[in-house]
Amino acid sequence: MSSETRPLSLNVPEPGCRPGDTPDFSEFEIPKAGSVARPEVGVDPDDIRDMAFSIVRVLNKEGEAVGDWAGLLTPDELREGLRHMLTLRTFDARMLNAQRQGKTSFYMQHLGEEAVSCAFGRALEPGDMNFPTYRQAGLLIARDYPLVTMMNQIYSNAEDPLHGRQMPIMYSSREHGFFSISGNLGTQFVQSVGWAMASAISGDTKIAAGWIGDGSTAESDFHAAMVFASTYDAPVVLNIVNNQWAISTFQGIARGGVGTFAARGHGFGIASIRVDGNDYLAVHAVAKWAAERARSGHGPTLIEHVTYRAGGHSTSDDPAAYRSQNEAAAWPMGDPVDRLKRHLIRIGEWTDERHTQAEAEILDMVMTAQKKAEAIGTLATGKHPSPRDMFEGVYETMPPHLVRQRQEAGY
Amino acid sequence: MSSETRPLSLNVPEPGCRPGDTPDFSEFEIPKAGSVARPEVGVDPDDIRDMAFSIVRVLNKEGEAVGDWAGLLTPDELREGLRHMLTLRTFDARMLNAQRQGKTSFYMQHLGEEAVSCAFGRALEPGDMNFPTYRQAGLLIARDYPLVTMMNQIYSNAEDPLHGRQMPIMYSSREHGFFSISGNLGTQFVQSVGWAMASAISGDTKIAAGWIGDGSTAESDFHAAMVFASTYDAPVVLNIVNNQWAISTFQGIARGGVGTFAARGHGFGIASIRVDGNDYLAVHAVAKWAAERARSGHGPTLIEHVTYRAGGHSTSDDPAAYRSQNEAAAWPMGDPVDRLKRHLIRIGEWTDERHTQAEAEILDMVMTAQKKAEAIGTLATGKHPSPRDMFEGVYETMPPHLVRQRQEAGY
Amino acid sequence: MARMTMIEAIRDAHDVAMSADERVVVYGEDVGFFGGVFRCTAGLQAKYGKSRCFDAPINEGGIVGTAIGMAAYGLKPVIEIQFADYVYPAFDQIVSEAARLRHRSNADFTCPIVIRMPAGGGIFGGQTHSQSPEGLFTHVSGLKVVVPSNPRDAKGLLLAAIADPDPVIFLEPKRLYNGPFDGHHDKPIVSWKKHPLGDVPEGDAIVPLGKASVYREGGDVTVLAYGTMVFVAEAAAEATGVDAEIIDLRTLLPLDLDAITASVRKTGRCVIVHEATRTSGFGAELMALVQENCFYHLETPIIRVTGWDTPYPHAQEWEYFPGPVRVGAALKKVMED
Amino acid sequence: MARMTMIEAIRDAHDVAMSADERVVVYGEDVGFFGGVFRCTAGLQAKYGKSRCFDAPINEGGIVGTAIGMAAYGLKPVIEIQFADYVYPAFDQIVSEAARLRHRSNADFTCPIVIRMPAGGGIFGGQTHSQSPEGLFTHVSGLKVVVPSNPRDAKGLLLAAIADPDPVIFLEPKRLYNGPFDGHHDKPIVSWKKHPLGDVPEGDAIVPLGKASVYREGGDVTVLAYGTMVFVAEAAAEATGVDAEIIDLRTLLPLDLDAITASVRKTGRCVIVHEATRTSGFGAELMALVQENCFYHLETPIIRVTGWDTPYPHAQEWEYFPGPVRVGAALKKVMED
Ligand SMILES: Cc1ncc(C[n+]2csc(CCOP(=O)(O)OP(=O)(O)O)c2C)c(N)n1
Ligand SMILES: Cc1ncc(C[n+]2csc(CCOP(=O)(O)OP(=O)(O)O)c2C)c(N)n1
Ligand SMILES: [Mg+2]
Ligand SMILES: [Mg+2]
Repeated sequence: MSSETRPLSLNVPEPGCRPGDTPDFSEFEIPKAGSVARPEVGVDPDDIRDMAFSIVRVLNKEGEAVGDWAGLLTPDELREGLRHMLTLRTFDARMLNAQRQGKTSFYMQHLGEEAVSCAFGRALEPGDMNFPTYRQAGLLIARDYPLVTMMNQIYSNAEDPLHGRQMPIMYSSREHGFFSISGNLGTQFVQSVGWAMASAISGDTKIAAGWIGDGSTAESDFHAAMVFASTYDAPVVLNIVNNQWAISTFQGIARGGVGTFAARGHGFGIASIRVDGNDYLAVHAVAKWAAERARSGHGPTLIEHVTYRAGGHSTSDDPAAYRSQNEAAAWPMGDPVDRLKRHLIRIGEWTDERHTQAEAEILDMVMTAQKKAEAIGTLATGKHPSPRDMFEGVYETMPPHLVRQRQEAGY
Repeated sequence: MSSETRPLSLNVPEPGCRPGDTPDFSEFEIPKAGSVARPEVGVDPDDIRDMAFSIVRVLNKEGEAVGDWAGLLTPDELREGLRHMLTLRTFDARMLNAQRQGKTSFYMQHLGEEAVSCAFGRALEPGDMNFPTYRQAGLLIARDYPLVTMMNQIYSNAEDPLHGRQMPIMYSSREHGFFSISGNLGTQFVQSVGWAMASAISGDTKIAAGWIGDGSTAESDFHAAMVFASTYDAPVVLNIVNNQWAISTFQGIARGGVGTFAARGHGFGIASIRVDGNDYLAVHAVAKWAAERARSGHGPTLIEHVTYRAGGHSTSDDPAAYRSQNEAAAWPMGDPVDRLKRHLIRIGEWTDERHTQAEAEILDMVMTAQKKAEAIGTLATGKHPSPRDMFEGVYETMPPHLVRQRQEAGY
Repeated sequence: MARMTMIEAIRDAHDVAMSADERVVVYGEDVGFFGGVFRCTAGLQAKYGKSRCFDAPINEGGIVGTAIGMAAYGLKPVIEIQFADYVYPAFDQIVSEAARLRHRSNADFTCPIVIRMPAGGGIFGGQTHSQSPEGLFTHVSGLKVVVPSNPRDAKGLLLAAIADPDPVIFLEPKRLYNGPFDGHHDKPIVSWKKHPLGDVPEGDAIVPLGKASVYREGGDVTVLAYGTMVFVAEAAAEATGVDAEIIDLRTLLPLDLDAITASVRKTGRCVIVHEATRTSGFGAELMALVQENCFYHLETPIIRVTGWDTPYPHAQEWEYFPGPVRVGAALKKVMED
Repeated sequence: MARMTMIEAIRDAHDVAMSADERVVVYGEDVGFFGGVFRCTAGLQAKYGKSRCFDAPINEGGIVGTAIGMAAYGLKPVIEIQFADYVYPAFDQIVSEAARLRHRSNADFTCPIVIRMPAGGGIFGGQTHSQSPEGLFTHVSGLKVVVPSNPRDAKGLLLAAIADPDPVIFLEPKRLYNGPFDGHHDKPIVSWKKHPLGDVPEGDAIVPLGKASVYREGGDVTVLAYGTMVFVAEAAAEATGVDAEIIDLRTLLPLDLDAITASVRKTGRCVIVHEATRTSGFGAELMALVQENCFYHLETPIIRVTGWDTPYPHAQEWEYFPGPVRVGAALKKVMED
C-alpha cells in the first residue's frame, strides 16, 4: 500500500436537477436527425458499436424526415400512427381521471412515451410476440385491441377478460401478440428470449420482442436474457425504454459508469442501437430493422429507446417530491405527438384543423368505450367477476384442496 | 414479413473438439508477450477498451520477462511464487489421492491454473478481502495459511476450523483475507462489491477482490456485481477465471456471441483487462495495477484470467467423457509452473537441480502436514467434530427450538 | 412518548439506530432522496448523508448480496425490499448466503443484516403487491422472522432486529402503516395517532425478538395471530362474543412457544389466523407445534383461517382476505365442536 | 418390463416423451453432450439433436425463464436444475411467473414445464448438495410437487408431469438414483436391478399425479413419507416390529388426502418423516391436515421425524439424517403414548 493512500469514499450518482433546481440538459448530446447511417440488416455487431453511443433520429427540428431511416411509412400510415398516439394519450387521461374518481384502484400512463409502443406495435407481424412492461399499451392500441376490453380490465368488471384477478393495466392478449404483463420487473425479458428460442427450435418464422425499463435493466433477469439471447442467437428484439426515471430514481443509478444502456449489449456481441423514442418514424424504422434482422436469422438486437416519462410513475406517485416540475418541458427531444403532427403538416398531409377534429373524434370514441365499460361496472359499482373466479384457473383442473377451499368459502 | 423468410433454427455453440478429435487451438489468438502497454492506473476505461480483446503477457517463449508489465518482482519473490505454485500442485496431488483412498468425500484441484491464485495472493495487502470460488486455494497458500489446517478442513476432523460443517475445500479465513467459500456459484461476486462499498462508506483504505469462473459469469449475480460496482465505483477487483470449461460445458455456452468475457465490463464502463493466467508475472502485475486503481479511488477493474483447467472438474468428474484427452497438452499457453521455472533459470536464479530439490522439500512438507492432519483424523477415521457442532452457530445464541432439537437428538 | 404512525415509528427506529451506531447503513430502491415509496426512510439521507442512506439499483439480489458483503466487512445494513412480493429475486442470497454464513464459516464471518419489506394485502395491490411470504422464511434455518402489528412494536422490534447479530426478515403489514385495520374495509380508516399503541417511547426502546405478547386476554380459545390479523381477530372476538385470548406472535422465528402452550393449555382450543395462502403457510407449523405440545389439552380440532391457495386477486380482495366474518365463524365453530 | 435404476428410468421417460411429442425439449447445465452430471439425459442429444436437448449457461433463473417463454410459445420444456440446492436463483421465475401465468392471464398463456432436480442428502454433499426444498414449493399455489421413490414411479410420474398442463417441480432423491436406501449407510449398496420396483414397464406407462401409494400395509400406525424416507420407514418398521402402514405420498401438491385420512382413521396413530429441516417443512402441513381431518381418531400425538433446523452438515451427515433409529424410536413412542 503506497503511503499516500487516502480514505476511500462512496460514489452515489445524483441527477442533474432536483425540485427547485432549473433543469439543464445541455450536456445531453443529441445527434442531428439523419446523421446515423442505416447498416445492412445482417451487419456484424462489432461494426456498429458506435450506434450504441449515438441516437437514430429521423424527424429534424423543422419536422422533416431525413436520412437513411426515413421513407418507410406512407402518409396514411403516419396518420394512423398519430391516431394511435392520440388514442393512447386520451385513454390515459380518461383512465387517470377514472382512478381519481374511485372507479378503479390504480393506473399508469404513458405521457411523453407514446411513440415507443405505438410505433413498435406496427413493426411486428401477426404471430410475433411482445413481452411488454406496464408502459407499452400502445402495442395493443396499434393492433386495434378494443379499448372497451382494456377498460373492462382496468375496472375489474364482469367483462374483464382476466376475471378481476389482475391489477389494472396488466393486460394479456395472445391474439394481439401481447404477453400477460407481470407485476415483477424484468422477469419477462428473459421469457421473450425463451419464446424466440422456441420459435427457432420449431423451425418457425416468428420472432419475439422483450421490453424493460431503464431502472429494470439492473435486474438480474436482464443478464439472463442477454446471455441466452447471445448464446443461442435467438430471434428476439430486446427493447430498453429509457424514460430517464424509475419511480424516484434517475437512470444514473442503474446506468452507473457506462455511457449508455445500449452499450450493455456490446459485452454480449449483440447488435445495439439507440433510437430517439419521441420520434415515431425513428422508432418504427429501427424496430423494422431489428425485426428483419431477427427473422432472417441474424439474431438479437438491443434497442435503447431514449425518451422521457413526463407524468408520474403511477397514480400512487407524485414526482414533484423528487424532480423539478419543469424537467418534462425542458426535455430536449420534444413531444412525440407534436413532432409527428408537425411532420405531417410539413409534408402537407395534415392541418391544425384536422388535428383538432381528430382529437375530438378520438375523445368521443374513448368516451363511448368508457361508457360501455362503466355500464358493465367499475371496481366500485356494477357487475363484477365472481369470487369463484379466484379459485378457477390456478390449475387447468381444480385440485381437491382448492375445491374444498372454494366450498369452505361458500362459492 | 418478406416472402422469402426461411425457417429459423437454434444456434447451439459447440467446442472445437470432442473426445476422439484432435485439439486445434490455431484460431485462438495469443498476442506476443510484452505487446500490451501498461496504462496509468487512473486511465479512463474507454481508453483501454482494446485491452479486453488482447492478453497481457510478460513471459515470452524464451522465458524472458518483457514489456511494460515486467520488472515488478525480485528473484526472491519469484522463487517464492514458484514455491507457492509447487506447493499448491503437490497439495492437490496428495489430496486427490487421499480422496481416492476414502479419506475424504470430495476434492477439487487447480492443475494448470496455479499461477492465477498464487500470483494474485501476493498482490493484495493485509486487510483486503478475497471472495474466492473453490479454485483459488493459492490465495491461502500465498499467504502462508497452514497446510495442516487446510487438510483438517478437507478431512472434517476434530481440528477442522469449520467443525465439519462444510464440504472439503470450502475454507474460510478472515485473517488471511479469504472469505468463506460458498457452494453456490456466483453469489460471492456481488458480495465482494458490497464489502468494497463498505470500505468506501467507512472511509477505509481496504479493497476487495471478487472471483468467478467462466461458466459462472452466466449467473445473474455477475450482473448484480457489475451494476453495483459500476454505480458506486466500488474499490474492487473482479476476477473471471476463464479456464475454458465449466464441468462438461465449454466456455462458449456462457460467452455466446461476444469476443471475450472481459468485454462484459464495457457495458458498465468498467476497466477490463485480459491476462495470461498461466504467466505468474503477468497475473501479478495486472493484479497489482487493478488493486492500486481500486485503492486510489479509481473504482473497479474486471480481469479475465485466460487459463486452462488441465484436470477434472472435481473428483466426481471424468473429462474424458466430453473433451479430448490431448486438449490440456495442446493448450497453447503452457504450464504456469514450467514457465516460471524456465524464467528463473533463464535469468540465472534457478537450476534444474534446485527445482528437483525444491519439489522434494515441498513434497516432504506437504506429507508432514498430511501426517499431522491424519493423526487427528480423516473423514473415515480418528477424531471428529461433535454432533453438537451441527447445532451450534446457526445463530449466535442458540434459540429454544434448536436447544430442544439438540436435546431430542441426544447431544 | 410520541404519537406515531407505523411509518413514523419505523423511520424513528432507523434514526435512533443510525445516530447511535455509525455502522448502520440504509439503502434500497427509492430509499435515498425520496425516502422510500412508503416514506419509511424519509429524511435519513438529508440527516446522515448519501453514503449512509442511498438509492439502490433495482436488483433485489444485488441489494441483499451487497448487504451481506457489507455485514462481512463489519457494517450493519438495514435494507428495504420495496414490496415483499419482490423478495424472490433475492431468495438465493438470503437462503444460501445470509442464513448460512455464520454456520458455514464457524462465525469467521457473520451477517447482521435487516431485510425490511412491506407485506400483506388489503390495498387492492393484486397478486404482486399483497403477498405474505413469511412462511417461506420460517423454513430457513439461520434466519429470524419478525412481523410487528403496531407502531410501538414496529419501532422496538426494528431496533432489536438492527441490534441482532444475525439476519432478520422484517415484514411490515402495509395495511397497518397508517392505522389499525380490523378487516372492516368499508369502515372509515382510523389513524394510529388515536390508538394507544400509537404511543411510541422515545430513544432506544427495544422490544426483544422471540417474545410474543398477549394482545387480548381470554379464557375460551387461543387465537394465534400476527400483523394485521391481530386486529381482525379482535374484531371477530368482539362481534361473536367469544372470550378469545389473542396472542400477537411478533416474532415467528424463533417462536415464543411457551406463550403459545401456556395459553392453549388454559383454553383448550385454538384458532390460527394468517393472510398468507394456507398450504404450508406458517399456520401449518403453528398447528403442528400446538398439536405436539398441547395434544392432551385440546378439546376440539385447531382451525386455520387463512388466505386461499390462489394468487391474491385484485377484484376479489375481500373474498380472499381472512376477515372478521371468517375468523368469527371459526371462533364459533371451535366453541361448538 | 425392463430392470432399471432410477437414472435409467428417468432417461427412459424423457426418451418416451421426446419420441412421442416433438414439443418436448430438454436442457440444463451439462445436460446436452454429456447427459447431465447424474447422466439422467445421456444419449438424448445424440438421438434427438442439439435443438431438442442442449447445454444451458449456468443461470438457473434463465433456464426457468426461457422455459416459461418456450411454454408460452407452445413447447413443453423439461429442464434440469443440477442440484435442488441451486434452484433458489430461479425462485422468482418459478413463484412469480411459472406458477401464476395461467391464473393471471386467464389461460391466455399457460406454463406446462417440468423442473427436475436431484434432492436430498446422504452423499456427503454438505449444505449445498443435500437440501430438500419441497416444503417451499408446496406453499406456492399454481405449482405441482412430485417426489418419486423408485424407478417405476420415477418414470411414470415424470411422464405424467410432462403430460401435465401446469408447472411441475420434480424432485429426485439422489440417494435413490442407483438403488433403494434405508438409511443404513454402513451396509453395502444394493442396486435397483435387484429390486422389484426396478421393474419398469415399457412405453408410456404413466403413474398419475395426485395419487399416493400404500407402500406397506399395517394396522398400528400410519407413516407418511416420500422419497428416501419410504425405505427408512420400512427399515424402522421391520427393526421395531411395529405394524406400520407406510404411505408413499409421491405427489405432495396436490396431495392425496383421502389416502392419508383413510389410513390414519384406521390406525389412529401417525408418524411423519422427511429429510428437510423441521420448522415449516412439509411435515407441518401434513400434521395440520391430519389434525384437521382425523382429530377424533387420533389416539396419540402425531410425531415428526425430520432433518434438524440446521444447514445440512458434511461430517455430521448421519446425525442429521433422520435414519431408521430415529424413525423407529418414533414408532415405538406413538405405540406407547
Ligand atoms: C422485482 C420488482 N422490484 C421492484 C418493483 C417496484 N417497482 C415497480 S415500477 C419500478 C420502477 C421501474 O422503473 P423502470 O424500469 O425505469 O420503468 P418505468 O416505470 O420508468 O417505465 C419499481 C422499482 C417491482 N415491480 N418488481
Ligand atoms: C448456483 C449453482 N449452480 C450450479 C452449480 C453446479 N456447479 C458446480 S461447479 C459448476 C461449473 C462452474 O464452472 P466455472 O464457473 O467455469 O468454474 P470452474 O469449475 O471451471 O472453476 C457447476 C455448474 C453450483 N455449484 N451452483
Ligand atoms: Mg424508467
Ligand atoms: Mg471454468
